[in-house]
Parts: sequence; C-alpha cells; structure tokens
Amino acid sequence: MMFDKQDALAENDAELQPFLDAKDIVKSYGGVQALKGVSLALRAGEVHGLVGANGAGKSTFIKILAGLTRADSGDLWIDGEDVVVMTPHHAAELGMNFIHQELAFIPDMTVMENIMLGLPKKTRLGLVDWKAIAANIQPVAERVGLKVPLTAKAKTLSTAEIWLVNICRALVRKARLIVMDEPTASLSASEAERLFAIIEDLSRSGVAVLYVSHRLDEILRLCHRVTAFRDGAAVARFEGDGLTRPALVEAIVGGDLHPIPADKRVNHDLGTVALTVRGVARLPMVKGVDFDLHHGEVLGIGGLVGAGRSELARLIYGVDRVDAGEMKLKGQPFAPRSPSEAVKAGLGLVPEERRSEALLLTKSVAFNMQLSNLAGIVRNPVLPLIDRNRRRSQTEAVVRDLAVKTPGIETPVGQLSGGNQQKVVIGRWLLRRPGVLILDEPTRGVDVGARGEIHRLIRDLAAQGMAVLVISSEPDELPDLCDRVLVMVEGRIARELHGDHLNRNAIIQASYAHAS
Amino acid sequence: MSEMTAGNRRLSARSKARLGFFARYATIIGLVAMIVLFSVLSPKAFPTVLNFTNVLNQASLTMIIAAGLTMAVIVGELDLSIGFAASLHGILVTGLIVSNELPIPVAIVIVIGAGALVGLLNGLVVTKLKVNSVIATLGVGTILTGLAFAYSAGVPIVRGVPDAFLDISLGRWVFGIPNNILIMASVVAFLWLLVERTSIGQEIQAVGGNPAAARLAGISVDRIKILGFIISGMCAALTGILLASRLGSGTASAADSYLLTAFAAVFLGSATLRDGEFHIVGTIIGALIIAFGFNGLNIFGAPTFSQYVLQGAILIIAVGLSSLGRSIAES
Amino acid sequence: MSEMTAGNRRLSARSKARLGFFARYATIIGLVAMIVLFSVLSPKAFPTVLNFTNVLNQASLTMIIAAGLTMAVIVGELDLSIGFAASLHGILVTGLIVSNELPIPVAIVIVIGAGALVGLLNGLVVTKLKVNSVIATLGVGTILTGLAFAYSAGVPIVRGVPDAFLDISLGRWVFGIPNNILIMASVVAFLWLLVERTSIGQEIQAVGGNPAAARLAGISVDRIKILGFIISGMCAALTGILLASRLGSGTASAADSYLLTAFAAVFLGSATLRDGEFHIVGTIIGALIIAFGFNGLNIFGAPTFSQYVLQGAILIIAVGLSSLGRSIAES
Amino acid sequence: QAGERLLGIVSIAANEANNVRYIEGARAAAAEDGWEVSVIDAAGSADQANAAIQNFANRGAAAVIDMVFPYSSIGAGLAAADSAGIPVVTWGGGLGRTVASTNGSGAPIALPVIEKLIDDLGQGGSLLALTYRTGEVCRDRELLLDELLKSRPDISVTKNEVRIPGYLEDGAQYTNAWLASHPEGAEPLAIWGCWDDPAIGGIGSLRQQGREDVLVYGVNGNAQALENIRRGHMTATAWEDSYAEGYDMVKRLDEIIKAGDAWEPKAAEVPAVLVTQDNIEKFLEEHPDAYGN
Ligand SMILES: Nc1ncnc2c1ncn2[C@@H]1O[C@H](COP(=O)(O)OP(=O)(O)OP(=O)(O)O)[C@@H](O)[C@H]1O
Ligand SMILES: Nc1ncnc2c1ncn2[C@@H]1O[C@H](COP(=O)(O)OP(=O)(O)OP(=O)(O)O)[C@@H](O)[C@H]1O
Ligand SMILES: [Mg+2]
Ligand SMILES: [Mg+2]
Repeated sequence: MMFDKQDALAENDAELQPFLDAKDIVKSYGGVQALKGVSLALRAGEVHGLVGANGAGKSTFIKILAGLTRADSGDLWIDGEDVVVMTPHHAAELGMNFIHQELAFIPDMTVMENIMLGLPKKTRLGLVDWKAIAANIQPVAERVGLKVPLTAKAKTLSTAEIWLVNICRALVRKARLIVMDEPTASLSASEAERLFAIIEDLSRSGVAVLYVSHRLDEILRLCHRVTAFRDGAAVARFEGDGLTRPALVEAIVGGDLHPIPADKRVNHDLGTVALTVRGVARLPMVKGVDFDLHHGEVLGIGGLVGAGRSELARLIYGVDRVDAGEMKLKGQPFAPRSPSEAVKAGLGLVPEERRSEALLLTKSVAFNMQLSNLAGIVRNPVLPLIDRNRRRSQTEAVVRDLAVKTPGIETPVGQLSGGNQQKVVIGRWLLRRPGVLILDEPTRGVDVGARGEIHRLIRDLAAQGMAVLVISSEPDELPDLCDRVLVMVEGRIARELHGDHLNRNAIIQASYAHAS
Repeated sequence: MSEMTAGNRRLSARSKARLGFFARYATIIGLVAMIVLFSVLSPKAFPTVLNFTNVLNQASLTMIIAAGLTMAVIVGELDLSIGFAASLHGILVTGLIVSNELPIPVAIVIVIGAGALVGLLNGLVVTKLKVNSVIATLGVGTILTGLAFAYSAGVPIVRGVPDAFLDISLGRWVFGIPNNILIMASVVAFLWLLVERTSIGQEIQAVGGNPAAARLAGISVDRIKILGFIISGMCAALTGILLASRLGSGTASAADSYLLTAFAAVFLGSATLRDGEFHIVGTIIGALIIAFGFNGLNIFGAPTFSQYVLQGAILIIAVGLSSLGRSIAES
Repeated sequence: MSEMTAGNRRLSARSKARLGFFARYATIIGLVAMIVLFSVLSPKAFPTVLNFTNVLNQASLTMIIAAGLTMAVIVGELDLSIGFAASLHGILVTGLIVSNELPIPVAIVIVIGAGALVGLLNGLVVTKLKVNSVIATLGVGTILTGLAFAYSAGVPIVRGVPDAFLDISLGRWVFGIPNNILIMASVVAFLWLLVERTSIGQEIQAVGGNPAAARLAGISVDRIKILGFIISGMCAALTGILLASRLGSGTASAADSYLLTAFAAVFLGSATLRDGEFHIVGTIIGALIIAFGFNGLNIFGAPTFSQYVLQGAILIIAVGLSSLGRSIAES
Repeated sequence: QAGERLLGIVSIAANEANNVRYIEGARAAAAEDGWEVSVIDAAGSADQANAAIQNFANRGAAAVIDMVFPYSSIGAGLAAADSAGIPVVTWGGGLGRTVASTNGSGAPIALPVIEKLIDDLGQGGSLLALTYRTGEVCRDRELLLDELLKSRPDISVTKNEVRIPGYLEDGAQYTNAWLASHPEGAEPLAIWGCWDDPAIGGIGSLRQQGREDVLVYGVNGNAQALENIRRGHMTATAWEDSYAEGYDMVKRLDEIIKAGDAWEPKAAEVPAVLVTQDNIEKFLEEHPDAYGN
C-alpha cells in the first residue's frame, strides 16, 4: 500500500493560497523564549511534518494555533484572513482540529459521548438522539479500527484506544486541518499503519495535516514537506529530494551532536539473578508469566499495545495484587503489597504516563527528582530535616548528566517540554539507584538526541550492575538496547529473542504470533 | 485491613461481579434496609402512607436545594452560598408580598430571578475573577447574609403574610399530593433530563469530568460553569420561597442549616450507582437516606445523643459499604 | 472579558513580570492596605499595640485550627469534623480536670491524644473504607456531637474549673506575650518546618499534588493522608482546650463556628504566594485578613449588615486580585 | 409502659443548659402525671422543628412542647398538630396561631436585669449590646432595652448582632473592638448580652485584656453566668427558672386537654430571679440545681 506523495500534492497545487500561513510567531514564557519568530505555511491536502528536539517549540506552536495560548507577536492568516485564535472553540470554527500530545478525554463518559464532545448533536424534542448519532459514528469508528463498543466508558480504554477515539472525533468534525502531536507514540505497528492510511485518505480529500513526530521513518514516509524547529526557530524546510533522514537529523540536532547507538552488550556474561518471576497472573490482562532478570542485564519486553506489559510491570511493582504466581528478589520471596514496599525492597519504576503517573507538574524539577530519594537527603533519620545543599548539588548533578533542558532546578516541571519531563522521571531513579529498574516506554515522545542519551544511560546503569527491564512498543527500539527481549502476547510470554535472533522483524513476527 | 484484602485476592470472578453489583446499589440497599428496620421497630407509626408522605414532603426542600447544588458540583465547583441565599430569598419573597404588596406569582418570579442573579455573580467571580469557588461562594454568602440583615434589620417578617402564600407549601392541589412533593419532583425531573438527555447536559458532564479536555473540545467551560451556579442559585431561591411559605415568615438565617444537609445528600449520592460521580438521582437517594434516618430515629424515640451518633454512622456506613465493595470487586 | 484579555495580549514582558509579582503578594498587599486604611479611619483605636495584640490573641485559636486543617487539605482531603471535635475536646478536658480530678497537664495530653484518635478515625474511614472525606468527616463530626452531648448531658462543666487551667490562655508567661500567641506561633512554626523542610513534608506535598504519582514514587499515600488527618485532629483538640480555658468551661458546640472561619482562612491562604496551593504561611495570612477585617470594620463602627457585606467583599477581592493578576501575567 | 400518653418535646438545642433544665422539669411533672416523654433535637433548624412536630403528630402524641422556636416559624407543624387535634404549647416561642399556652417569654425575664443595668449606669456611660434579632426571645428583650433606654440619652449604645453558632467568638470579637475605642477610666462602661453566652464571650475578652472596669450583664442565668458572677467577672443576670417553667407547663397540659375547644390560649410566666454578686452565694444555696453538675 505505497502511496504516491507527489501525486496527491500536485492535485492540490492549483490552490496557490495556503490554507494556513503563520508569520513570525513569537512566544515567551517568563524568561524562556519558546518561539523566536517562526513562519510556516500549509496548503490544503498537504501533509506537513514538524520535527525538532525536545523543547524546540513544536507543541507551543500548536497551542497557539489551537487558541490555548496566545502569541506575543506575529500574524496568523487562515484562508487569506488575519485572525487571532481566541479559544479552542474558535479554532474549531476556523476548521482546525487537534489531537494534542497529552491526551484529552472525559474518563467517565462513553466513547460515543467523547467523540461527540463539543459538536452539535441531533436532537428530538430537545433530547439528544443517541441512536441516530451512533449510526453516524459507527462507520467512522470502523474506519479507524476502533473495536470497543461505542457505549464503553472511556476510562476502561487503553491509551491506544483513546487515541483512536480522538482521531474519530477529528474525522467526525470534518476539519480542514488536522494537527497531530506525536500520534503514533502509543500505537502498535498495525494501528499506526491504519492511521497512515487514514492520513493519506484525508490528504487526498483536501484536508491538510500537520504531523509532529520524533519518528523520522514516519515523517519520511508520510510528509510532502517538513519544517524543522530548533530552539524556537524554524531552521530548515525540506521537500522532494531534499527530504532525507540524515538531513533531518542534522537539522534537528544542529550538527553538533550525532546520536551514537548505545554501546550495548559490554558485559555478555549474565550476572546473578536479580528477579525471578514464576506463573505471575492477574486476569484478564496477565495470564501467567515466567522469566528471570539478571544483574547487569537489559531485558526488553516487546509486543503490541494491550498485550498486558504495563500490567505485568504494575504487578511486579506492587501496584496491583497478583491472583497467582510467585516472585523472588535476590533469592528471597518477594510479594510487594504496595509500591512503597517494592521501592524499599530495591525496585524502581518509570511509568508509562509521565504526567499522570510520575510527575507533580506544579512542583519543581528538584522536588520531582528527589521524591524517591528523600531518605538520602535528610540530615538525620529521627529529625528528618532536609539538607538543602545536598538536595541542590545532587539534583544539579543529575540535571547535568541527563542534559535536562530547564532554566533551573526550581522550575516547575510542567514548564518543561515532554522529553525533558521524561528525563526528570528517569533522573529520580538515578538518585535512588534501585537494584531493579523497570522502564515502561522510556523514550516515548523523546527526540532522537535524547533518545540516544537515555539508551546510553540505561546501558550504563546495567553496566554498573543494575537489572533493567524495558517495555517498549517500538520494535526498533529494543534490538539496539537490550541483551534479551521477551515478546508478550495476550498476557503471556510468546517468545524469547536474543543474539542473532534479536531484530526488528523477529519482534514484530512474534508479536502477532497468536493474535492473527 | 491489608490482610483482609490479601485474603480476598482469590475471589472468584463471579463473586467479584456480585460484589460490584452490591457496591453499585449499596446506598439504595442501605436505604431499604433502614426503612425495613424502622418499620419493625415502630410498626405502628413509621410504615404508614401518612408518615412516608410527611417525610417526603419534609425532605422536598432539602432535595430541591441539593439538586441545585448537584449542578454546581457536577461542573466541578462548590457552592457554599446556597444556605445563606435561601435565607435571604425567603425574607425577600415575604417582604415583596407583605411590604411591597406584589401579587404572589410576581414576587416568586422576581425572587427566582434574584436567585439566578446570585448564581450568576458566583459564576462570574469563579470564572472571570478566577477565585476558588470555596472562597467565592463563602464571600458571596457572607454578602447575602449582610443583605438579608439590611433588608429586614434581622427581624423576621411575620405579620400580614397572606394565607394564599402559606397555601403554596401547605396545599395539595393535585391528586391530594402535597405541593412541595410535586414541585420537587418537577425540578428533579427537569434537571435529570437536562443533565442526562440534552446536549447542554453533555457539556455539563464534560466540564465536570475533565475541564481541560472539555475546553479542547471547544466547549465554553466558563459559560457552563456559570450555568451550573445559576441553576444552583435558582434552586436555592425556590427552597427559600417554599421554606418561607412553610414557616409562614421570612427569617434571616432560617435556611442556613440546609448547607450541610445538602452537602451530605450530594456526597452520599455520589456513591450511589456511579463511582464517585455526582448525579441527580444519587442526590435524591442521599436526601432520602438522611430524611428517613432522621424520621425513623425520631419516631423510635432514640435519646438525643444516640440520634447524632447513629446519624453519623449511617452516613459513613452507607458510603463505606459501597466504596469498600467496589474497591474489593475491582482489586 | 475576552476583549480585555485580547487588549492585554501584547503586554510587555516587564509589565507581565510586575503583574506576576503583584499577584504573588496581592493578599499580603491587601492585608497591609487594609491595616493602613483602618488606621486612617480609626487612628486612635485601631493602630495600637494593645489592639493588635488583642486581635492576634483572639485569632490564635482560629489560626491553630486552620493550620491543622491546612494539613488535611494539603494531603488532598477536607476535614469538616474540626469544629465539632474542638467542642467535644473542650468539654472533655474540663471534664477530666473537674470530674476525674486529673492534673491539668495529664488531662491536656490525654485530650490531645483523643484529638489524634479522632484524626486517625477520619483517616481510616477515608483511606481504608474509602469514603469520600466530606461524608467521612461530616459523619465523624456528627458522631462527636453526639458524644459531646452524652458526656456532658448538655450541661456545661463550670463548677470547680481551677484557676490554673484558666491561666493557660489568660497568662503571659514569657516576655509579657499572651500565651495563646506563643502557643499558636510554636504550632505554626512546627508545622511550617514539617511541611517545608522535612522529608515527610515532601511526601505530604506530593500526596496532595498527585496521589497516583506519589504512590508510584514509593510513598505510602494512605499513611500520609492519615497523618494529615491526625495533625488536623490534634490541632482541633488544642483549639478546644484553649477555648475551654478562655471561657472557663467546656460547652457543647462552643467551637462549631470555627469550621467556616478555618475554611475561609485556608482557602484565602491558597491564593497567597503560591498559585492555588495550600500552605501554612498562606493560611496564617488568610486568618489575619479575616481577623483584622472583622476588628477594623467593628472599630470603625460600621453597621452589622455592612460589616457582613464588606467581609464578603474582602474575601473575594483579596483572592480575585491575586488570581486575576496571575492569569493575565501568565497569558 | 403501654397506656402512657406520649408527650413530644421539640428542642432548639438539646445541649444548651437552660433547655436541659426545662426538659428536666418537664420530665419530673410528666412522671407524676403519667406521660411518656420523647425529645427531638431540631439542632436550631426551624424546618426540622416543623418535621419533628409532624412526626409527633404521626406517632399519636397527646401533646407537643415547642421549645424556643417562635410560633411564626412552625406554621406547618402547628397545622399538622391542629388537624390531629393535639395541643401545642411553647416555651419562649410566644402565643399565636394555634398555640395553646406559653411561658418563658423573653421580655419579662429580662426586665429585672435591664433595670439594674440602667440603674448602675446612673452617671451615664457607654453600653455594648450583643443582640440576636432573628430569635424572638432576644428581639423582645432588645425592644424592652430600647424602651427603657429612651429616657436615658446619657447612655450611648453600640449594638452588634451575634450569630448562632458562633455567639461566643462573636461576643469576644465585638468586645475586643469595642474596648479598643473605649479605654479604661474615661466613662462607666457596660456590656449586655440578650442572653448570657455572648456576654460570656465578652468576659473572655475582658479577662484577656485585664479590664476590670466593665460591668457585664446577661439574661437566663445559666451555670456559666452564675459561675462568672461568683468569680466576680459578671455583674448580674436574670435567672430564669426553666425547671419550674417546664414543670408548670406539663402540669397545665391536662387542663388544656380537658378543656378541649373551650380552652383560652394564655401565657403564664414564672418570674425571673435577679442574681448579683451580692446575692449569688445565697441564691446558690437555695437553687443548687441551677448550677448544673
Ligand atoms: N507553560 C509553560 N511555561 C513555561 N515554559 C514553557 C511552558 N510550556 C512550554 N515551555 C517551554 O517552551 C519551550 C518549548 O516547549 P514545547 O513544549 O513547545 O516543545 P516541543 O517542541 O513540543 O518538545 P517535545 O518534543 O519534548 O514535546 C520549552 O523550553 C519549554 O520548557
Ligand atoms: N482500567 C481498566 N479497566 C479495564 N480494562 C483496562 C483498563 N486499563 C486497561 N485496560 C485494558 O487493558 C488493555 C491493555 O492495556 P495497556 O495498553 O496498558 O497494555 P500494555 O500491554 O501494557 O501496552 P503498552 O504498555 O504498550 O501500553 C487494553 O486493551 C484495555 O482495554
Ligand atoms: Mg511537544
Ligand atoms: Mg501499557
């Protein structure tokens, strides 16, 4: 199903006036200049890629389009008219639709209600006619491959399913421009495929798409044109033959940094067993899992979204209770009844959802980083006053090591870009240094440069004897990073891959082992 | 405690489902159980049509003000002004009828309009001045108390209240059902339809469920919040009017004590049927539990101190059973 | 409104920074402005050391109970039981001293222990029974009212209250500063240190900010919440003791009215310095605004009704200025 | 104890001392006359008082006593009792609508103490009156005070309204503010509470400031007031013999029931006793029960 990008664009080339023309947009937050005067034009039917390192200003630009925040200066022309987008409602009226990086939905409402949110609804005698609406939505839901019933509550859905709900919403609205901020971050390969098909479809029917992603393969494949942001400025524009991977990487990282693949497998010999997992189950998601995790090893868990990997991590970490099975930590029976017990026993977890599960957005970088390491910075356990110097020096060291882009350690973490927030969560466990560290999607939303750094960091931690378990839905990520990879399918380990058998295709194949 | 949960961890799926069902209906089951218990304890006086009608009649005012409050909490805000507002409106309506000699329907319409205005003020302070709703509505409530004093100098308006006004809450104009009950039922039915079946209701639920997401979906969050406060204010006004009609006078601070009762009903209700969500039906169940609890303990003639203790215990147990059942079922 | 914001959108970065500063300090600036205003209006009676000492002395009890409540709200819960609890503890302490003839310090320690127990009960109901804190603490508060009534049969304990007990709140044992002020200052200083400077305080803040994240970071969320309730309960007990000492008797419902005042102080305080976060210093500023507002209006001799109106307006304006300034600065 | 007639008592605040003594008096008489007594605490809410009266009507009570809620605010309750043919009497709730009898009315009780107050301020001076107009009892007392002060322009009055709950704290805060502009020694000063509790709140504030120049008056004579008089902090109060009032009222019920429709509604007051620092010891000897515990 290859798609001829040039063709689709040519059809719409006739319309010379761009749908959207942003000129010299400037935006600063306090002392931080998020955008330094960027310009960007989009034609109808165009799929426009937007790339850039974490904190480059991509989401800020989108928030201005969406009416979530207002530019300090600059002009926005839509269909040849100078506009200031006042509110999200206004943005929708102008024909723009958004699927934001941080997913927005109403947990207690049904799928159908979420899709229709903010849209005019068919009514009878003033009452909403849900039957008629369902009939309208159903085909759209099928088109995006949403398999849950329309009457299911949104809170019972997985992240991927929520994404599909958001995409449905954009389709139902019949937008002229759809902006997607890192849409594939939580989709499986097949779901991503379906999304690409939809994007191509939209493009053919004249809808413009602004596509933000750190995954350059997708960008190369989908986009007619690409703009690269760096430090709040649009530094390069690519189209046609100029649109190549090396050129994009160069533009994103600014040439001074070329991502090196992590130097993995320094230590081929597996260390002693850190964690033993036998028959661990919690229905319906986890149906009986066995594996050993060794010191000094990076063990990957691959598979499709929904395979139950996050749930497995939650069981090991004591968030949920197991129905059956046993675990051993360094040979001792291990049955944590809460995360705090798990942490005390020497575990750490970087959760999947950093905003809701890992961070206190209004609190400072230092506060967030030190949260699991408080015993390490008190003057004395009986009178647990915090040693503020130690707190500062420790935090600053980690911020430096991880190259977290932040004005200071007292900056609220919510003001950092997504990738930098992720680094803060990982930094937390650098301070605590647990024996076993579980990372659930550690590089989701992280730029190519930082991704390399995080990978190197993970390898370093393993080299120092930590046992590391990495969950990732990106088949590309695990082979580079891990010594071994377990592929999980429908709540069970379907395959173990290592050595020469450990590659992208093998992971994908194993992921679909039972599913098809 | 933790052992108990540990012991339960191998609960079969079936018993979990049963527990889940129980949890959903625990407050309702509690209400029924309470009614049965009091019927056994006071077989002559408690389980009579007359007594039940009385309890409902009595609870109607609480239900109206609590249903209004529910609208404010559904949009994610607290409204602490309702008790003070109801007191003021009770004085206002008697004042308009007695001193200004306005026809009763006109006075009522004006006062309900005044209630909407109070709600609008609350809403504007919360959404435009961005004042936390606790402070905003406490502030507005304090101002209203001052106004009530200014209007009546603190002296209840008793003399010259026409019988026609008292008849509003004492009458039984349709099928012999007390008017209060009919008025309450209409208000509740209207609000239920509004929230559950209309498109504004969808926006109201969305704003309460996740204001950021609602805003992103193009819903005007401020307008919906203001609407919630306005409805809450109008219900408070209606309660004040009916209370004045029932007491036969407009009295400063007569309705102040509705605040806590309404809160108890609303929060009790949030444990009913849905998990921690506020909704109109839940609020009504909550108000019934409180009303029948008070009535049953009264009729049984429990000593005063134990009435307090038992009322407190009823609140906690009704919600506790439901929450605990739910959390075990989901564990 | 939207036009206004549109007009402001090109505010220079510098004036934004100024506005942001103003917003942070708006409640404090408001407090100072209010004190200056009242000093001008009543130059002889208001701005005297004696009057300020009196206001502080009077407000000490509110501050202690509000500081305790702050701990409960920091961990993300409401504690509506504090007023009832303080009333009960006031009766209990006089009862222990008069009827059981316990030495005063022993009685005080026991009662503060009882306060901790009440907090523990609140905490267990909220975390283990998973009852919403509004219902849980309202329920426990109602039970406490019943217990207070059972203990004293409604009759205040007055006879035989020793002078030494009265001296606790009337005395000025150090540098001529009223004891109440010293006790309040120690409690506040202790809680401030606990929250802002210790590792437990970091956990307390984390639990309030995002309980899910705190839990995954390895913090025992339940234990921290229970701790918040316990401190709140102990502060309520201390307030009850000091109130009994001030009144010379233990009286049921003597302290019930502290609930609303404490809430107002806590929520006023959350607009101070930090944006909508609860913290001890903010609560103290909030309590001072309320206390000086009441005192100043009174000394100026404003009629009762306008006092209420102005008090309500002060609440709203103090928070409104700060929130509005902040939101413009951040837009 | 089947066969006993049910007497319903609706109390405004079951844990207020005077209320408690009234109920005790009523119980004593009830025991003699074969009544079974049931008390409901309406916790200050007129609406709950109405509900409680209706509940008593449902339970087949033979008579209902309404404590303190004014007849004007128990319309629905009176209607229910009337249609059930049950007499309702009030204590401090006045005589009106279908109320059969009343005692404990506000103004007559306050008379001796207000007279003493005006007497004590013979040279003129300033008075802080702590009032509560929402309550009929208090309002009547305030009117009486106004009436008697008409002839005394040399006394300047500051009035402040207290709240329920909150009367102690309000009393203290109003006193604080008032004291700030009424320094010691300038003129004779007095505080009057329309019942004892706000004045007791004021005493707390006086003692905190060490002011002993201010005369303090209350009404009702609750145990705290008596104790404060004994200790010399309060000047005078009018002791309401609520026990006797409760006792008398129950004794009158049979008469009312027997008379049926022929009954003429009437007030029958028990006179109040003026208690001062001079007669307190003697008073306490004569009325040990007034002192509580
Ligand atoms: N609310 C805010 N307050 C202060 N600074 C902010 C705020 N939002 C963003 N910033 C800053 O603006 C800059 C741009 O952030 P933005 O979120 O636009 O980056 P991004 O390109 O989307 O990054 P990512 O790929 O990590 O999502 C960053 O330096 C960030 O710290
Ligand atoms: N609270 C819940 N209630 C019911 N079902 C749920 C709930 N949360 C998740 N699920 C179901 O669990 C499935 C898997 O969730 P999840 O996406 O977290 O799995 P995963 O294998 O960890 O994937 P990944 O880590 O890649 O996101 C989804 O299909 C979803 O329907
Ligand atoms: Mg971004
Ligand atoms: Mg997952």
